[in-house]
Amino acid sequence: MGAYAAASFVAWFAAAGFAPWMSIIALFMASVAVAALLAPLVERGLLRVFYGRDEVLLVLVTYALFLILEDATKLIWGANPYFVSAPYALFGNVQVGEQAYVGYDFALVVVAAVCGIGVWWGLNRTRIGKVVLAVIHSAEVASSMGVNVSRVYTFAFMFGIFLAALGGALTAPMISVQPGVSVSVVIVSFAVVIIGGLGSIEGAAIGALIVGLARALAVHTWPPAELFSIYLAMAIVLVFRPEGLFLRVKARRI
Amino acid sequence: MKRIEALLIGGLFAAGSACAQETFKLGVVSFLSGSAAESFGVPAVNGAKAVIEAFNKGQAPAPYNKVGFGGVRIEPVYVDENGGATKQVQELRNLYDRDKVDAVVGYVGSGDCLAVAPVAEEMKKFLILYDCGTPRIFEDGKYSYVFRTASHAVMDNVALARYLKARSIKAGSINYINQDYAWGHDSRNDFKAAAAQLFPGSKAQTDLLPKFGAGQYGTEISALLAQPADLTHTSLWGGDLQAFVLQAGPRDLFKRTQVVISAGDHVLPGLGDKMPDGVILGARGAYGLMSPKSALNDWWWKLYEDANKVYPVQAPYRMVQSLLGLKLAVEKAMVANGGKKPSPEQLAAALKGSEWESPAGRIRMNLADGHQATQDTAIGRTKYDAAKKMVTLVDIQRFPADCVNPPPGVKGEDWIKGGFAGAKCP
Amino acid sequence: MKRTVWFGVSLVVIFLIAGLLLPKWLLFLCTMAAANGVVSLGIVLLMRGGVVSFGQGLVFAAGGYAAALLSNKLGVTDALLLTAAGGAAAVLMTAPFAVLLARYRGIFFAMLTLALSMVLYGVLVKMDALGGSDGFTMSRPTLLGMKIADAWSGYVLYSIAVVATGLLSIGARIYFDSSRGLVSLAIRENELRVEYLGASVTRVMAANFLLAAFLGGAGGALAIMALGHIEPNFSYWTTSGEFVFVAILAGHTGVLGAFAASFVLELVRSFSSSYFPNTWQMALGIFLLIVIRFFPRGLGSLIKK
Amino acid sequence: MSPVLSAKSLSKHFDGVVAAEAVTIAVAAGERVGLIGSNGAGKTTFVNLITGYLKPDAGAIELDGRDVTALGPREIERLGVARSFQIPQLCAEMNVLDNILVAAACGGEALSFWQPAHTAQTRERALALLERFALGAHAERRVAELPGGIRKLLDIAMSLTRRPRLLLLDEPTSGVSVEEKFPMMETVMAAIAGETHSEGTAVLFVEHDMEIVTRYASRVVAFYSGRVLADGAPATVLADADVRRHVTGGQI
Repeated sequence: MGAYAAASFVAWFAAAGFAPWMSIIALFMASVAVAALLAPLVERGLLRVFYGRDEVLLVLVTYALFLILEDATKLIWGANPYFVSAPYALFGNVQVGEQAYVGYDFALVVVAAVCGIGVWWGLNRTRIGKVVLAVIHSAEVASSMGVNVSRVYTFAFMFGIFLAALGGALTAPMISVQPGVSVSVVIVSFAVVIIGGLGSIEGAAIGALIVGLARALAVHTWPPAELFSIYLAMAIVLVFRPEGLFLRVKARRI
Repeated sequence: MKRIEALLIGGLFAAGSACAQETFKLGVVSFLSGSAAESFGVPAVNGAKAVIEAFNKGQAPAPYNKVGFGGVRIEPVYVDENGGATKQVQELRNLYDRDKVDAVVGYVGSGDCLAVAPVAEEMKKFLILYDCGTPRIFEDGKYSYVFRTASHAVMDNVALARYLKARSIKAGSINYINQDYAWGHDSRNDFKAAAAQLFPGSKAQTDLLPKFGAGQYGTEISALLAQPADLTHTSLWGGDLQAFVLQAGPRDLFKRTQVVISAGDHVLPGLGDKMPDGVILGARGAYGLMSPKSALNDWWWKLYEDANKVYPVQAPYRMVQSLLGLKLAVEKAMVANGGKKPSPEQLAAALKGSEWESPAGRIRMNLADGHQATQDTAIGRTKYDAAKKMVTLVDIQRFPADCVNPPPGVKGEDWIKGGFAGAKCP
Repeated sequence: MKRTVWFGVSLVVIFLIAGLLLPKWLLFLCTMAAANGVVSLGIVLLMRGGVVSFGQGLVFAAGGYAAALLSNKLGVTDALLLTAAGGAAAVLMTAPFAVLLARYRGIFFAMLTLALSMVLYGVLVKMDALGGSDGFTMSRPTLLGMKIADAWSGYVLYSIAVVATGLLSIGARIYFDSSRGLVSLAIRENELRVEYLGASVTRVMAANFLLAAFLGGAGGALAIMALGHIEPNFSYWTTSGEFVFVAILAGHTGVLGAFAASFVLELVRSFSSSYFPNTWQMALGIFLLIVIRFFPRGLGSLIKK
Repeated sequence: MSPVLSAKSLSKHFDGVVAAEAVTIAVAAGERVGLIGSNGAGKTTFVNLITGYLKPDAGAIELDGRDVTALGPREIERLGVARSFQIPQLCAEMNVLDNILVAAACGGEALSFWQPAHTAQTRERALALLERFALGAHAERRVAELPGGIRKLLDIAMSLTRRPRLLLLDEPTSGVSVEEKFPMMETVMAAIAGETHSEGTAVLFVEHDMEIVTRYASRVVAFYSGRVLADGAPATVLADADVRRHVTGGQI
């Protein structure tokens, strides 16, 4: 959804005659638009009913949402491909040894790092962050202390959607945006979160690195394994750390 | 024609469809969603819609000018091929049993083709595979109700190798990047075997197999640039090929190696100036910019372009050639049985071993005992025409069917390894 | 227990008779519903122990490929034998993980099973000997040595599926009512106490996993015999996702719920693709949401209430 | 006859906190031992060590003369040690009768794949046990709907299904109203008497309420910061100066 929105926003910006570098702003605005539109609709309308229920139900609900959004994007944007090439050429090329790289890839790494640190800082170092963490730990206690839990849920979900849409928007310039791009992301995001351990930002960062490196390693050393390198990495981590790498210690129950 | 459904608690039973007046119900199955929709599915279905409408109005040029099929109006039923072979087998049974279609034309994915062919055979219903390329359909099995009106994928890579040989392009070392599924493996093996025949001593270097629908090729491009070869062969197509070109272009991969694409014409309209010049590519037949000059082709080109505002590429071409073949077969069968709608057996007998003209040249059903078509093909080089703001194909070389297709009864791979025995080339 | 057996057998007989009246496409749809239903029954069995497998495609594919290879390569073509062989193959393939998986709970159990099924998917796509990503076709099975005539193939495959899933369902019902079944339910609610009461939670969960694997493998064999073609997609996460959906829809109380839910899903899938060719995924998605929203306890609870 | 339970200089430390230090206690069949001590004195730790939930840093545990220090909760339970929980650990969605049937099944030999859990025989034996705990009327009720006291009783009843040789009750009367305390203990002690082995089950119960301890314990062990402060007849231990200062705080 983020990628498609980015395609439209960059096109509108270009049509309105903005300078090419403005297309980066278009990407961010596209993500905000998706978050603002989609998040309240989905969270209030649907997910609210399932809070506190078995988490497997939530996985199924999001799977159903995935099916619906897949066709929704097709109805809105049609089946033909979109190219969002303006931002891609903005950062020129970089010669590293005899390999030529596109500046955009490095910019992407920087943006990812900034987002990661930003979210970490937001959660652990600001008042709102503390409130969100409190709600995650136990909603009842937080609400008894006067926290409007439902608004925190909506805000947290919207921010999550914004980051996901931003991911789509930033990838859009590198690929041809068309039906079917979304399938591969689902499993990779599962793998990253599970390897990293639920609810831990450092975990997600490390998880993403592991998944990325596993894939790259497979491509360079043993190409046939590329297909299931991610799942192998996920299985191996789960075998040794059943709760993922960074999960918080659980209190003893008796 | 109204369709009645009663939703019972126990299950949903569809009453038979009452048809007001005699129509030829035609099932059309192709990708309407998923990653193959944009490149193969939707363009082919748009082509089918345009042609069927023209048939029903009797506006097609002779010898296809009768209304519908032999006077009988065509009623198409469109089904989405996305969802895996299991779903396609169920959908095919529903088409034949529930929707009572007289014939089905469809299937792009080779997995789907392999799955549905035996089902049509078991149900003794008429099926035309219009697009999938795996040679295994008729090499591993024998069918009397199943036909394929497009040549299989062996010819694309053979023609590619012959084009390089004819232009004596250096092929001392070759890198490969193909999608990690049957189509990718077969194309890589065919080209490797052909290269071994035509360029003895050429060395295969990096051999990459990214996941189907990967979309992110940063790592692969770095691997290709780490050991640049004279030639880089790929059978990537659709969104994956577009992403690969978008990511490899700025990194000068196309300048440091001669990239060769076995089925790449369908991405040209979309990529436009982002497609580098000098890339050698095929289109699995003489399609689009490489199609031969003919009245039929001009009519088809205008019909498709008016309806869809983009010129037709390989997918709609393969759909139209299958519908033209079907039309002639139906009309031939109706002549034989006194004007009645032909049974699957009569249709099969009429199509078997037949030949007909199509916008992409002559289609001859001369392989696999008259069930597998062969056709001419062509290879060209990309050149961006700034004036017309579109990518054109130059230095086009045509290859007659007999030069690039194995003779009847010989498996594709054995034919290549056997040094193209019996190939008749100009 | 006698009552369960009699009830089950009479139900099978009723379905066999009903099969004679159904149109061919509905017959095939019921056969697939039965084959997929028994895989979901395996997940229901696991859900009674408090875990949900998101990788049941692993055993579904294992059973299917085993049956297909036995039939094509070794000439074993008897349908009932292949069904049992499919189940056994699935058990053999998952045996090494059973004890390991028995220690996982909640989303981590789901994810590990998902990861394992996707590893199998990757391996199957890779193995050209097994037809790679296109898979391969399987000749029609025989029944007790007799070849099945074309005209009757639909009905015979339907009855094989009904008889096989009938027997497996009776077995499942007996297992649910057994003391081990009751202890599984107890583990679902308080595994600490069960361990304290002297039962090995890990061994019970491992046994549950292997039983579910057998059901899944048998389902895979039945499906491939009806379809005639097998491909790595059997083990893809979307296939496993549908099995879980059917299990959730069925609820963990009844055995019949799994087959009713599977039948409903097959119906919706088949009609949504012919009525909404462009948006069948959305139709399926909306249907899933409605069911999860209004039948949280699943169809089984409806019947039980 | 060798003691049912003998703990030899058990010690357990949690990063600095001394949970148990050189604890040596022997319990014979038929004894009723009350474990008293302020919160964090090491009572529950001692129970968790005996049942194998925690492994001691040093020392050994013997049941009927057999060293069980290394065994887990399940193996120890099979040797005839059962425990109830301070917070009742029950299966809330199931009814009372099913909870007892689960306890009976878990303790049995091998769990059968096809023997039905509900047979005339198993139901009758379970109902008998419930009657002894005055829970017969609640047999079909869902545990989630039961009041605290009833849940406590059920928790203890479940630990008695296997006729254990050693029964550990973790604060049986905590969370139970003052009027119900004594009737409950009467029921529990009567039930234990009815269910016991030939020589009688040894019972260890952790308790804060000194009236309960004095009435039902034949012997009292007082804990303070992981050590055994005093071990003897209830009257002498409660009169001991250290015990009054650290444990009872001059309550009596």
